[in-house]
Amino acid sequence: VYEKLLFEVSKEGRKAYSLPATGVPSVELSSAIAPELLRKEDAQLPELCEVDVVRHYTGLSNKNYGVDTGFYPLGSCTMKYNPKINEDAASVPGMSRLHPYQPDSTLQGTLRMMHELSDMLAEIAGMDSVTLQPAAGAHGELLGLFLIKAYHQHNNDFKRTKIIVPDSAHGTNPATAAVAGFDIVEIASEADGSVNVEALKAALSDEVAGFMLTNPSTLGLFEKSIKEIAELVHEAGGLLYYDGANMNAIMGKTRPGDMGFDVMHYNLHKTFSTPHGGGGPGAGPVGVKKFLEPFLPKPVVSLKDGKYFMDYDRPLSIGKIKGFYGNYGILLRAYTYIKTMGREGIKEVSETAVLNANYMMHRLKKDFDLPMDRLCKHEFVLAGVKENGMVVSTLDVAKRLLDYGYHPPTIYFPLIVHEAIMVEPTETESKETLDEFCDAMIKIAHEAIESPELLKEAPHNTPVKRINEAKAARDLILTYKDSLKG
Amino acid sequence: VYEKLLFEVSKEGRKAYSLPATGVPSVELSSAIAPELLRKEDAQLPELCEVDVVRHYTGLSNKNYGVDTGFYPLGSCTMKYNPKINEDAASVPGMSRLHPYQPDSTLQGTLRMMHELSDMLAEIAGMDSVTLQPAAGAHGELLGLFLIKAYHQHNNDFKRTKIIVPDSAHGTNPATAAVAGFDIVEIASEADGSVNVEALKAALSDEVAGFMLTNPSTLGLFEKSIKEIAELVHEAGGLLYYDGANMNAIMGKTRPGDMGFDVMHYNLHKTFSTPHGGGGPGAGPVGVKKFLEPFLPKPVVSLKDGKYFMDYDRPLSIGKIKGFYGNYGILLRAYTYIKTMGREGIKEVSETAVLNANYMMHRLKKDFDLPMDRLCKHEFVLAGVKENGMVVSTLDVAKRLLDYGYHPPTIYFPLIVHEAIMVEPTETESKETLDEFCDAMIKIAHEAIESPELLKEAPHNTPVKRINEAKAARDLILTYKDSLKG
Amino acid sequence: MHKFIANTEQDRQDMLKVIGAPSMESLFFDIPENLRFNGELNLEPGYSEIEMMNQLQQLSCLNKSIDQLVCFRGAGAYDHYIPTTIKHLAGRSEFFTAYTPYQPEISQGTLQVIFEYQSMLCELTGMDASNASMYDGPTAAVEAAIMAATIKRKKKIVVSKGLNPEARSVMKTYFHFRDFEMVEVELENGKTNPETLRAAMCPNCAGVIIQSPNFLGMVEDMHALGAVAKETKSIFIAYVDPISLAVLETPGNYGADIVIGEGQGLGNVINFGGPYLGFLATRSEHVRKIPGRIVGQSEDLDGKRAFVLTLQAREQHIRRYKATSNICSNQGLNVLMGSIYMATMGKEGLKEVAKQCFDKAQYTYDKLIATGKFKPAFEGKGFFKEFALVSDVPFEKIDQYLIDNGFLGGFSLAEDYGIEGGHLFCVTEMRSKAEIDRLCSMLEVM
Amino acid sequence: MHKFIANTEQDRQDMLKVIGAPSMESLFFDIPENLRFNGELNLEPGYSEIEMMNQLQQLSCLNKSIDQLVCFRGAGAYDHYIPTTIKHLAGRSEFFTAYTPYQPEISQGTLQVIFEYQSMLCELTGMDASNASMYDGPTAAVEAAIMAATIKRKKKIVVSKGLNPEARSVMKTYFHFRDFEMVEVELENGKTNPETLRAAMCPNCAGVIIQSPNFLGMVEDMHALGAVAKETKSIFIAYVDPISLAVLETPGNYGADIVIGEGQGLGNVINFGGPYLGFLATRSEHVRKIPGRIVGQSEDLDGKRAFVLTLQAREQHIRRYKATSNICSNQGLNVLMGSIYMATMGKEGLKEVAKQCFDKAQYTYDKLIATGKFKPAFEGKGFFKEFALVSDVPFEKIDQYLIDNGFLGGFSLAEDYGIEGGHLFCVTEMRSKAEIDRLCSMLEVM
Repeated sequence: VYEKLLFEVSKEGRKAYSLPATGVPSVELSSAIAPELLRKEDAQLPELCEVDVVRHYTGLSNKNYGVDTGFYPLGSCTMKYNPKINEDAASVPGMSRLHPYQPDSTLQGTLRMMHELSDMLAEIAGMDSVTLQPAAGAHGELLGLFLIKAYHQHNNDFKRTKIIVPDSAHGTNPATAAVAGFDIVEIASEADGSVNVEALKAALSDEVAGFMLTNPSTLGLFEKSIKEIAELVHEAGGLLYYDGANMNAIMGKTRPGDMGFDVMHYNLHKTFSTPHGGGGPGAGPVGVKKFLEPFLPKPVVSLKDGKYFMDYDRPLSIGKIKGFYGNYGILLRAYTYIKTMGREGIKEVSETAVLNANYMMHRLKKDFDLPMDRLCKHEFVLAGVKENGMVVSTLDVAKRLLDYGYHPPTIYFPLIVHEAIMVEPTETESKETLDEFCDAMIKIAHEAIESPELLKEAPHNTPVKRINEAKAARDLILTYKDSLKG
Repeated sequence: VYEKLLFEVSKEGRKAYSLPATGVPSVELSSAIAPELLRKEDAQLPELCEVDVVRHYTGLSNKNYGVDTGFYPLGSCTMKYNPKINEDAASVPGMSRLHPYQPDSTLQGTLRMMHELSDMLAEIAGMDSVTLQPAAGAHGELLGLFLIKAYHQHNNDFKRTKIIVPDSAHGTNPATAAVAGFDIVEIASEADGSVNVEALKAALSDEVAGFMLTNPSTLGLFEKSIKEIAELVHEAGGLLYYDGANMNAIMGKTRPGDMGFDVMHYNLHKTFSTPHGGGGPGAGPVGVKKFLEPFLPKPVVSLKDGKYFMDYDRPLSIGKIKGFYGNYGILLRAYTYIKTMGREGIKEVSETAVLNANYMMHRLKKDFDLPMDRLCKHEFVLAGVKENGMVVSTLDVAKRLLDYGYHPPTIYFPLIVHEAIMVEPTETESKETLDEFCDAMIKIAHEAIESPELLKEAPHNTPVKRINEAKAARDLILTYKDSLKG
Repeated sequence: MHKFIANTEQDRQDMLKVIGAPSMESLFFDIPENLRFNGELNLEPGYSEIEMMNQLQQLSCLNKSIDQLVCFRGAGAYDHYIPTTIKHLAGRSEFFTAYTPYQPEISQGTLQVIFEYQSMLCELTGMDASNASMYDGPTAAVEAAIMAATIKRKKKIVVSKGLNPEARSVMKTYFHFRDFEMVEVELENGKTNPETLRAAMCPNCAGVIIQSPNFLGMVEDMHALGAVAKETKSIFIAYVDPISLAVLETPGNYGADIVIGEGQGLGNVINFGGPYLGFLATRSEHVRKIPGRIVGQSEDLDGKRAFVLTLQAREQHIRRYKATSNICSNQGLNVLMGSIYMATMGKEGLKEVAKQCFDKAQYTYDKLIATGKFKPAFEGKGFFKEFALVSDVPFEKIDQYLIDNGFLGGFSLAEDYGIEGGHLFCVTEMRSKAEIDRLCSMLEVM
Repeated sequence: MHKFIANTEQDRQDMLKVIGAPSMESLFFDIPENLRFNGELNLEPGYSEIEMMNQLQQLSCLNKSIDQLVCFRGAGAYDHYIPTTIKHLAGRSEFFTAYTPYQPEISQGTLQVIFEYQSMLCELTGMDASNASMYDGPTAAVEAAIMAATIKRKKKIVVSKGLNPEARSVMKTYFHFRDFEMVEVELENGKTNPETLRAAMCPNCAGVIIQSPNFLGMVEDMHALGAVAKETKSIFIAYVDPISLAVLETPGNYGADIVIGEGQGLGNVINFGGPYLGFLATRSEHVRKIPGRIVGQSEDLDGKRAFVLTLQAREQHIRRYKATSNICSNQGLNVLMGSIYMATMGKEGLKEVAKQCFDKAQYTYDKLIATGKFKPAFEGKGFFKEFALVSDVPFEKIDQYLIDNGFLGGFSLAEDYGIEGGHLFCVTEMRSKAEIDRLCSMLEVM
């Protein structure tokens, strides 16, 4: 296993770059810029030759696990396979070597792509209009709440300072509401993760700006009362926000717009197959109903007389929420995905994602606690190994799965399920893969009883063993320089 | 570790491809082609979906070791780093999406590249003319011997049926001479691997067509008597062939053309940094002195009135030895390499390759037998671990190196050195890499004495352990179908 | 079945049997009937790979890329050199198909890359700690402003108009909804005057944001401006071009408390504006106030060096509405590309890039003025790689003329800075002398 | 120092000290002084990456690629569809920067790829064993001929003129120097007549090579031709298009002893003619006569399945001048690409490709004749993806007209087959109906 830091490979005088001779006269920096504004000591960047750089990152990649390595049933993250054609699409030079401030006349292909993508996303979710500007899901949420606020403010309704969030929600929901300047009202969910309608009623008032929800819920169950919820929220003068995290369950089967949601975000890096990139970049377009359209951020890609243009003439727009126009490279990938899946394929995605989840749930429920034993959607939540008397935790199960060559499911989320194990297989995995994973899970459940120490000490076969996270937070070694001090 | 065969992942009904609808009418094959000429049973190719294909080959790649993984000091193979820009060069669409039968007028860029590459190769080796047609080193050798034969035949000298080859030569030399229809005269080398001039004199006669040699020799030593040898061969009416395998030692320092060689091949996949591809493709251009030029294979890229063209009008040409014009994709990479290294860089390559080899030789000679302790060129040959009483073989040392994360050197070649270990570091490796490898070698030399079983049972950390090669040759399981029979 | 969907018809049947469901349809019976979507989505049938790549080629033909237009435009998005190593290494699928490194034992690749990125970013900026990246420069500016507001418990931020207009416009949106106040300080002769800044300061001010080199290309007097911020006990936030830091004084040395900026120039494709690489670094005392992910070094059970996400207690998935920010992703792939860039260019290479930018910008400036079509917008040549010129010829006329002749010229300064006929030119190391000369002679004969 | 050379000046000095050499120059003192090259090589100074990529772009602008010319030309090099998987997977550097798998413990990737390739190739051809590939189709033909000669201990090979002219010309060169004899059999109505073949046979004949579909696109009567070879106890060698084998009878079923051909169409870039993927497969009884590498399945010490190069005793590095061939490399990367192709297309995909080629060729044939510019060169439509037409208009005129209008038309049959005005058109699955229709209407109005 490769063990070095860049700085430990570095040696003075090595180089991995080559630049042409400038051709122009060399000018003293100090002839134009005051000496006190010039750097005195060189930044100690590493010095390597090309082969060092290549072996370093190749070696590091081998210590990583991606979807291309194997099964990644990480609940709520929709780790589906990322088609290779998406990457090819994103690297067509004429589509990517574009400056963001080129005149519209030189961008007709790109603007058309963006226009078309907005339309396709709107159609899939039953919304009226979509902006592509947000850079991530959380960013989309934030925009959504800005839009809700803008709408109320436009109606001179300034007392709506509260956002209702269920306690089963993703952490981003309350965090976003806070960043958007709202007060948060958290309502307890039913034991099955669904909205407690009575609690909602109690929370609703003329101070409520909106209610954030995902459907299916974070437990992977479809919110049956959604129509009633929408009516309640709307009657109270609030708007309903849809967190698109779980959209992979419903495409072509039901639409947030039809359920009564007013505003929503999409996670292109989940539902629409763009790679997660080890943490990003993602993209979080936001869809709205007609009445919110005037508030969308600037610019909007519009079409007039057969020409696409960046429309900045939007008097009610909330302004910009990101530099330029969104994570364009990601948009290109999602565009390619929707086009290659097509009408039928998009529906098949959700059907298969749900089939796979229900199949696994049935295979696993004998050996793991299944708090909600009923039809699930694209994911389901287990509550730890059955009858183990808490010797073995969900964390131990997860770490042991590493030894079997799998990325573990999401653990300890949602918070409302004890020892939660949240499994989302996605549609891209075959029955064989699901079966092999279930076999491993069941084997681990048996190991939990027969040899719990195997789990407690797991993982055994990974590049590093369990890591002392407390030490990291205590020592705070955040740079190579820090590490030299220690 | 990934363990499956494609056929074991396959399942009926899966697909990893997508094709457009034809758009044209479907025609019954049997309407045009006699039914007995149509296939009755489908070829049982595997059926997978895209994620299966991707994980399969990703998993297999992780069971391979390449130069990008680590140090690869494989003697006589010149496993230098393969610059990434070479790969980019080879995938410029306007340079690679070309049909070989396009008119010259649509190929001016490509023909110019080939013309320039020939000239650069000729300059580096001191030859007058270079053809790019041969697909590999052995193919270049074959062409070289064809040219020698054509030359003698052209002179109506039909009795020259013999080729002299030293016993230290690469196996391809005698094999090629046989394939070219020559009788082989093998002459014993001196103990230091150099040509036994007396033996050569004895072998020379008017039946000798030529003498094949590499310089530096396969022991990595410069053949001091090369001028005398050239004169002897030429006096006897023979031609002198240069095997370019060891050219990485001499670029910018001495030239085969100046030594008196008449014809030679280059290994673009060794000296000129094109990747070895797990066994190929390579490219083996052949350079000749002026008097052999008329015999070069057709077509020759020529320049007239500022236009490049494929010249087929070569009455003395031996004809073609390969479809089309050579391994063009490899040529593009080598062209890029020579251009990016440039005049100075090319010389520095050989200087550094020789420096690295001598440095390692000095570091290792205490613990390993060094039969020829003197200035070496780009590689050197050890004769096994010192004083081990043959408990531990060179094979054991090689296998143990795998545990330390290295590709072993070439072993048991050249044949004239007992328990040979042939080390070629190349210029792309740093002193640190050489030192770490030497440390491992020395540690293994100690292990050989202290715990020889560690070496006998090595490797311990590889995806598979030592493989039963005899069983493979006995069972002859050459296809998946065969494996099902067993 | 589709190539991205693994299960065959037979699999479906077998699985339904295990589940005990009569049909695929029945898996959706929990959706109330009136909510079921029974129609067909108004999308086209799926494209094959051949059709899809043709479609993209056709779209690209409707664009003119900067392979066709020699690019002298910057203004926040730069045509810098991208070493060949980046594509080959960042394209390794173990990196780009991985999730956030929540399982550190199988994510040491991603984690070490971030740790090294943090280390190099701190080297460049002279700060102590960096996060694992932000969406882009403008949103990093917002996060820095909020961070300052949190530290100082005040709601007002003073911003030089030298800050990228995109960043200011994004800040305005966020500030509006957060009830934060943003005060803009006018430029004088293309730079922020410390006296004018001082006049804008007030006790309620949490922080000051100054960009240097500023949007107009001028290197600001960061020592003097920082001193003003210090006097008023405000957080001094520097928005910088990381390439420039190879030759310009480190923010650490001129007293910046938080350093932010757009890292696209570090090996990231220009990509029509995204995804890019926002960065944010700060001093030790503020490390717990940093938004987003941070990687720390620790040890595994065997005492072996290992890396983990640390200080997660600040983050939204733990702290929920009390988090320092709602940001949840980082620009992982862009960090990777930026890191490979810095590792490839190294200490000397980055200096050489910066010096080439400077030399070529100086050369182009003189040459463009010599064409007779432009005069300087400001006094002095204290710029790094961008500079502003003014022409009497209408901007659109020059712009279209250059496009017709294969150039993407300067960025118009009319809208954001009210400089009619103002062009902001950018000259990176990518521009050869021949290209510069061609641009100038083209303008000369216009 | 150069970026591809690791050692610094300091390293050099340190290493020279260890060696005990006074200078770099002294490392070359073993070269006699009169042989030392003291001048400067007549090469340019090294190009930077930016300059190199610019140079390649400039060269490419002097070409017209088949992205600019819609390709209706085949004749041994084909514009078949290349699935996106190939580039991404074959580009993994553990594959392409590896050497020949002589250390099997760390080469199971390469070895298993070859084993699977052998398996799939045998499925397609109906043979028992395949080698790990040859340089290309033409050299595979030579190797097959030599193999037949070795098996039969005879020196004459009968070859149909339907065999690719490149292959025949390469064979002629080899045969000349080996004193082998090659007899060519004329075609009749575009095909090999079994009676004519029989007339060419003699007791001294080692083998017969027939290409089907032949160079002119026609599917040969391989049963009848094979029967002629059998009658005369000759080795029957079939030269086939692997794509066609998805729908055409397997060589195994019509009695071929050796099957060879060009595998470029299996996912390999057209690349101006190389590197390509020659293949060679045969029946069990001849396995020890196969040239080149072969991979076999075995076990490791733990009994785990593992793969190794086997039957190496045939090869040059062991057997030296008694080897079956001097071939030493295989086309490893091309094998990998071919394998990924077959794995991606699979059983159904390859059939679909073949059927699309057939349907589109049939359609184009009719349409081209309908333009009035062409008439059939031969009777019948028994072709697979290529067909010959004849025109009264001079070939060069049509060819240039099509190039000017963005098409690469048919291959001229004048030189190799004496058919003046003869065009060999090729239509693969890549050609859309729209492209075909455009070609035809273009010719119609010519």
